[in-house]
Amino acid sequence: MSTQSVAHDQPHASGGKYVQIAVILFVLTALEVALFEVSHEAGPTGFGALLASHFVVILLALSALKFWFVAMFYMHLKFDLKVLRYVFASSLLIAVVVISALFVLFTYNRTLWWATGVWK
Amino acid sequence: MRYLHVPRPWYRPVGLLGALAAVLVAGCSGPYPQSTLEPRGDFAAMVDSVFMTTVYLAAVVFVLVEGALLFVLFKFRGKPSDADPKQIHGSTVVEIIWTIIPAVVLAVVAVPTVRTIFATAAVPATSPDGQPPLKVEVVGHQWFWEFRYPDLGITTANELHVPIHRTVDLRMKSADVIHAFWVPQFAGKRDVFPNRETRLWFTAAVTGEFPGACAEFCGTEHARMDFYLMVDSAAAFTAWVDRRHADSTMMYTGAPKHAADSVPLASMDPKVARGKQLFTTKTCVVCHSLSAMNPFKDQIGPNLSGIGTRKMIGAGWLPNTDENLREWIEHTQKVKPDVLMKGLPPISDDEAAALIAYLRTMR
Amino acid sequence: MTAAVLDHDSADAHEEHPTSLRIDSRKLAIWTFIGSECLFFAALITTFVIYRNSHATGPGPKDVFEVPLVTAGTAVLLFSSFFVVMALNGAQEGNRKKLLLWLSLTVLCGCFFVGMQVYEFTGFMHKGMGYSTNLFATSFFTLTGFHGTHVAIGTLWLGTLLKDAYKGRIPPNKALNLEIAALYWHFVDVVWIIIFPVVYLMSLFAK
Amino acid sequence: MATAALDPAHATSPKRSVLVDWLTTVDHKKIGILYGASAFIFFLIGGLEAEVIRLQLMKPDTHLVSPEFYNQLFTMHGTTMIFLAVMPISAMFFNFFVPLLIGARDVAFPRLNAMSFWVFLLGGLFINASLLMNAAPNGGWFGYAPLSSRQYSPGVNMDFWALGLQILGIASLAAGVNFFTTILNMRAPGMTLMRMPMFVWSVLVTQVLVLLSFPVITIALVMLTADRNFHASFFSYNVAGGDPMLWQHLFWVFGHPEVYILIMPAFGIVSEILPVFSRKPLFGYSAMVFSMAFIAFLGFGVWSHHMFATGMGPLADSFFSLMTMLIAIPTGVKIFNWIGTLWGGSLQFKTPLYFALGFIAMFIMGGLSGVMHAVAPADLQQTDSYFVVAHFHYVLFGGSIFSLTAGAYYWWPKMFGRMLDEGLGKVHFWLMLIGFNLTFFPMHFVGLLGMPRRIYTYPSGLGFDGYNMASTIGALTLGVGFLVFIYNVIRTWRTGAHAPADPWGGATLEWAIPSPPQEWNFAVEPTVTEKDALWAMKRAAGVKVLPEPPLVSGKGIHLPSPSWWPLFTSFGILIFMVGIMVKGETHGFPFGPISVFGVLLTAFSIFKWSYQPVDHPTSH
Ligand code: HEA
Ligand code: HEA
Ligand code: HEC
Ligand code: CUA
Ligand SMILES: [Cu+2]
Repeated sequence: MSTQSVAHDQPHASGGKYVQIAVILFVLTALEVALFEVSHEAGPTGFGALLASHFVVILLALSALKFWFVAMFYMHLKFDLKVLRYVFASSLLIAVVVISALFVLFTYNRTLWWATGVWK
Repeated sequence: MRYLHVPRPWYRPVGLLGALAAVLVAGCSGPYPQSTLEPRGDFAAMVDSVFMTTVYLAAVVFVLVEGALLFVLFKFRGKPSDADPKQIHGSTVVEIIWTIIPAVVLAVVAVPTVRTIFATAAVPATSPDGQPPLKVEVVGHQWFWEFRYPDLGITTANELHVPIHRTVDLRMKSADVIHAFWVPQFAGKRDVFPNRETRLWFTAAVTGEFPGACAEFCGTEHARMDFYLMVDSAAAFTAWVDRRHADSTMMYTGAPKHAADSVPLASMDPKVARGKQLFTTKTCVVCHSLSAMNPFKDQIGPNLSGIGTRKMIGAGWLPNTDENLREWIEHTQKVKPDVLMKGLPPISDDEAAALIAYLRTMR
Repeated sequence: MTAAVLDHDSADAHEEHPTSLRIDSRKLAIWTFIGSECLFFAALITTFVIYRNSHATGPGPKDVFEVPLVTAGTAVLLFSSFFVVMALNGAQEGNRKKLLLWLSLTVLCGCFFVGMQVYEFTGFMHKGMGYSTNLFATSFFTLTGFHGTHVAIGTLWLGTLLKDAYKGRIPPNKALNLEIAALYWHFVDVVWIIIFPVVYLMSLFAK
Repeated sequence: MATAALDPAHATSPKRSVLVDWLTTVDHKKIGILYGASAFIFFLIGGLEAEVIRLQLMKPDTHLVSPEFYNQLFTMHGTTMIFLAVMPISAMFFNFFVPLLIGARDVAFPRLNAMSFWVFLLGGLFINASLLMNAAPNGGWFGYAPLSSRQYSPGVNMDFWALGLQILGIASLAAGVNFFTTILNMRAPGMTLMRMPMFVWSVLVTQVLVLLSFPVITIALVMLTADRNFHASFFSYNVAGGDPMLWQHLFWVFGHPEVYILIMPAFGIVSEILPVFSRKPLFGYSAMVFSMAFIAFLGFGVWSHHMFATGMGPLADSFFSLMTMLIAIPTGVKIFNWIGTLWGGSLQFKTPLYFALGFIAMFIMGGLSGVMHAVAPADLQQTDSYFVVAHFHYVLFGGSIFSLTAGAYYWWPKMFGRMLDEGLGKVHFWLMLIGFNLTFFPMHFVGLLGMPRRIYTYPSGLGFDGYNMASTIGALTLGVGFLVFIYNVIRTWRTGAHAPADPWGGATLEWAIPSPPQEWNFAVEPTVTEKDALWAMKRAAGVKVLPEPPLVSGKGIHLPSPSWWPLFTSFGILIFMVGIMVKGETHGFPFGPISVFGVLLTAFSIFKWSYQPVDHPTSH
């Protein structure tokens, strides 16, 4: 059985590139942990506190970045067929929308209603 | 003063829905005490008005679209031998038109929808009668309703008394699974949850007795988890409240006025006295309180204050006759399988009669 | 179901009939499956986020989580992603040595990660956090357990491929067999990239 | 037939008994028929349950069945109709016709396809086995927690439900991957996406919905199973603060896309039938495609319209209200385009067209009541009343079932090589149209008059009596209608007219090959140059009907070989789930020996499967 159907000869990343990405990923993870340590220990003011107040956002951004690197390079989305990108991206989109909506519904649910006043 | 709703005739929407409907309705005569189409309070009236808007619009859409379909069927009937018709693949202009028209129709529906959502969301600060809203805590149980009036200090079950023109501020929860509180003529449904409080409100515009039901599937006897809403005149409501206060047993208040308990056992009608004893020996007292001012919350069974004169027993299901009450007490699981009133010692006809005599003194 | 069971139709296994998108159906399928998996983990992560503060009874995140251990696990998983990509590179070049080296490293990483989780979970049990101790625990175990199962399945899968590679059954024209497994593996890694900060770091951070 | 001797499958492959042949088949057409046959039987079971429901509700204060059994009846009715009837009947059409419509020899993964079927069948039998044990699921088709928790539902009833649905979910997800891949990757040369028959588009969109919504219910069911069997408390508030609302959200995040999973194939079928019987191409092809995609997309943002009564607050209510209304726009586009297709056509009133038109007419009504539900304040009065029951039967029966029936009449000749009787077909149609409206139209009224759903009986004096009587009479009429259909099938099975390759003047490729198709579908792979590929070919040849294609030898054509492993894998999955149920109540290690055996069997079968060679030439 020949499994290799018609090969599409797009450029793939090389070994060197993969090493680069590995380093980046590692650094980003280290950054996450460091960030965690710094903001965890942070006093009420100063740089640590600043970080702490944006901890969640920064962390989400960092992991999104890592996510992007793995998907684009290790999973070859950058080089592969567009369809694959659409398949993955649209699933992610729906997933993120659902997570966020549920999060909002659960977190603010009561506030939204009670905030309209008079319920006392 | 806020607008109070005047009931509209029940047949109004029917005319819209065509001949079939008329035929059906003719075959099914009223009255319709649980109808959503006869609002008797402000909340239901607001809901009804936005609903009627959609009914009218839907009727128009229905007639136009189904009409077009029928027209096509009769107009373009073909024979097998016919030559192929003109091959048309579409038209962008038409496509845009029939995207926009529904969008406009929906916008017309959307505005009153959102407005009504917000208008019904929060309880008004004052009632039309000038008083603050009447707070009632509703507790759904498998399979009956408990109503507590925190400001009046009383508890009752399966019969919700409210004064006319006083906004009722319902705070609801469940003792077990999810139920839904529904008195169609006054308000839409609201689910009651075991772990969170939900709210609903309405103001009654007429007095009378109105059936309500549990609308969320809640287990074996979901079908028979009904209740009655009793809208009293202001005076009647005050009298009812006084009665509840007075009718509490000695145990709790020390100063009962009306109940049999105020009479020493010896001077009581012997049948009633026997019933009073049986109420304890037959374990009724474990699950039921006869006092509206019962300090013990979360009892297993419904509060029986005033059971002697309630309209229904078995959660709005059986008329409160001696016969039904006897059946209920002797064969609960046959009358309403699976209810939590089980494991009682056997009760003879005699004993049941005594119990009933005693319960009848709870007015 | 994993792509291990995705077989081939005769019709597209033959040169005379190229597939419509000019890619192997198995590759499209694994991507489709991965897309679907996004929603699996979305539901799990949502549940965890909603319940992460529900630990009135029993230990909470601060009492049990050990960041260094999990950081090590995370690093291992990240590296394994790199390893498998190198292995694939080797397979595509027909470099059997390279393939075997990197692939065995990947499988090792997988084993290490699963081991890390088993160790972590036993530690939690010793700290009095069982599966049903509280909702934080339940949703934590369900989410990470599900992920761990994915890692375990991936490790098994890569293991069978390692065996194939060892027997010389992965020539360049069959590198796709590995590519598919690698895609799955990367996805499992990517999920961890989300879990690590969201589950560990942020829960520890919250009041 | 002279060419019968040429049939190489019989000439050369090793002789297998008929039973083994069907148990190991990987042929998409046979799998399609298996789906259809099992699903139709499940449909009859679900329909019979509905008839008992209707008899119980015919009059007030009836005691035909006990309250407990009534609850089992409607739960099983809803679950059966949705998961075991409409979805798999659609799957029958996917299986049989998607490869034919796109000019392929089979689906992308034939053995995975076989597995999907077996998993589905075993799951369906598993759920229905509960009826025999008198422990059928009794918590409603959306199994709201905490009623479905161990505390309030101590029997195995809801275990059957949760684990059964879990099994069915596996089948759907596997099929989802398979068909998504097949449609994107197995099209005949020239069959670009925008030349695909609309039915294929509808299948593609359906699979996207399956792939993105089923994982959510899978997780929800895992958590419910954990609650019931592993002492977790995701949804039971009393142990550790779990929230029943989470179940509702997760269920409907799945549940709403699910209802579009049920209707999309119906849209597709009607879009195939209308052009053929009006002899005019589909009006607004690309608008049809985009509206379907748009409906599917919006379908993921409206789930909370099932939860207006839970008190989510005015902002959430407004949001979900408006999102839901939006869906009416693309759906309207579809309706109008269908009418546009008929407009100016030469309508050939054959049975499939009857049912397709019935679909349009009824679906509009169901859609309009849907929009009334979308008006959140109004829905507070409608939700959990018979008005909802009316709405969803108008879309599910008036929509899905009408369309699937249309599809059955339309494609029957292709599937079985016999024409169904037209006269009986029309009798069936009228009985169904009248019976359907008589059953479900009064439910709008009785709902608005205050009748809650899921009640096993009601008192008289509320004005419900007459409407319920009408509904019951209607339901019996529906039953007779289906008896006529069954009679039609039996009568024409052997004596019906032989179907030519192209009995209706079809527009799509399946009509280019013999009825029923040979095992390898297309002896020569078709090349497509336009939409409505067959019409284009006929136009090019200057004929109305192409000459009957000869039966040919499939010498040298490679077909996937039969396999036992899909069946064994399915058994492994079933055994795993049964193990959870049987050993569900023990503490400690969650999975008992039965489950472990199930996992091992599954793993072993998959292992053998992935090393089994995939294809064999039809002759050597
Ligand atoms: C095939 C399945 C199917 C389909 C297609 C739909 C379609 C729709 N459904 Fe329905 N629905 C169900 C199956 C389905 N539904 C089921 C099973 C339930 C109950 C579940 C349960 O509780 O058990 C339910 C319940 C349900 C509810 C919750 C009710 C409640 O329990 O409180 C709501 C609320 O918004 C709703 C809305 C809609 C809407 C707006 C559409 C729209 O998609 C309809 C769009 C179509 C049209 C509008 C008609 C055609 C359009 C035109 C002719 C254009 C012009 C129209 C206008 C301008 C309005 N549905
Ligand atoms: C596709 C889905 C589908 C279909 C086709 C149907 C078809 C029918 N449904 Fe059902 N229904 C649901 C999906 C569906 N339903 C769902 C999801 C629910 C909600 C469940 C829940 O609340 O959890 C529901 C609930 C439901 C109820 C509400 C129960 C309650 O809330 O208490 C009722 C009541 O009348 C009902 C009736 C019917 C009837 C009479 C038919 C008829 O159309 C059936 C017609 C078919 C046949 C009759 C079978 C074929 C013929 C024979 C077997 C021959 C023998 C016939 C005779 C003996 C007469 N259904
Ligand atoms: C184990 C608990 C329990 C015991 C003991 C018990 N009951 Fe009940 N009772 C209930 C419950 C629960 C209900 C509500 C049943 C329902 O309608 O679902 C009820 C309902 C009733 C009702 C109907 C109330 C109404 O408004 O619908 C009456 C009357 C009643 N009980 C009388 C009695 C008498 C008399 C006894 C003793 C002989 C008794 N009960 C013993 C639990 C109990
Ligand atoms: Cu309580 Cu239904
Ligand atoms: Cu919906």
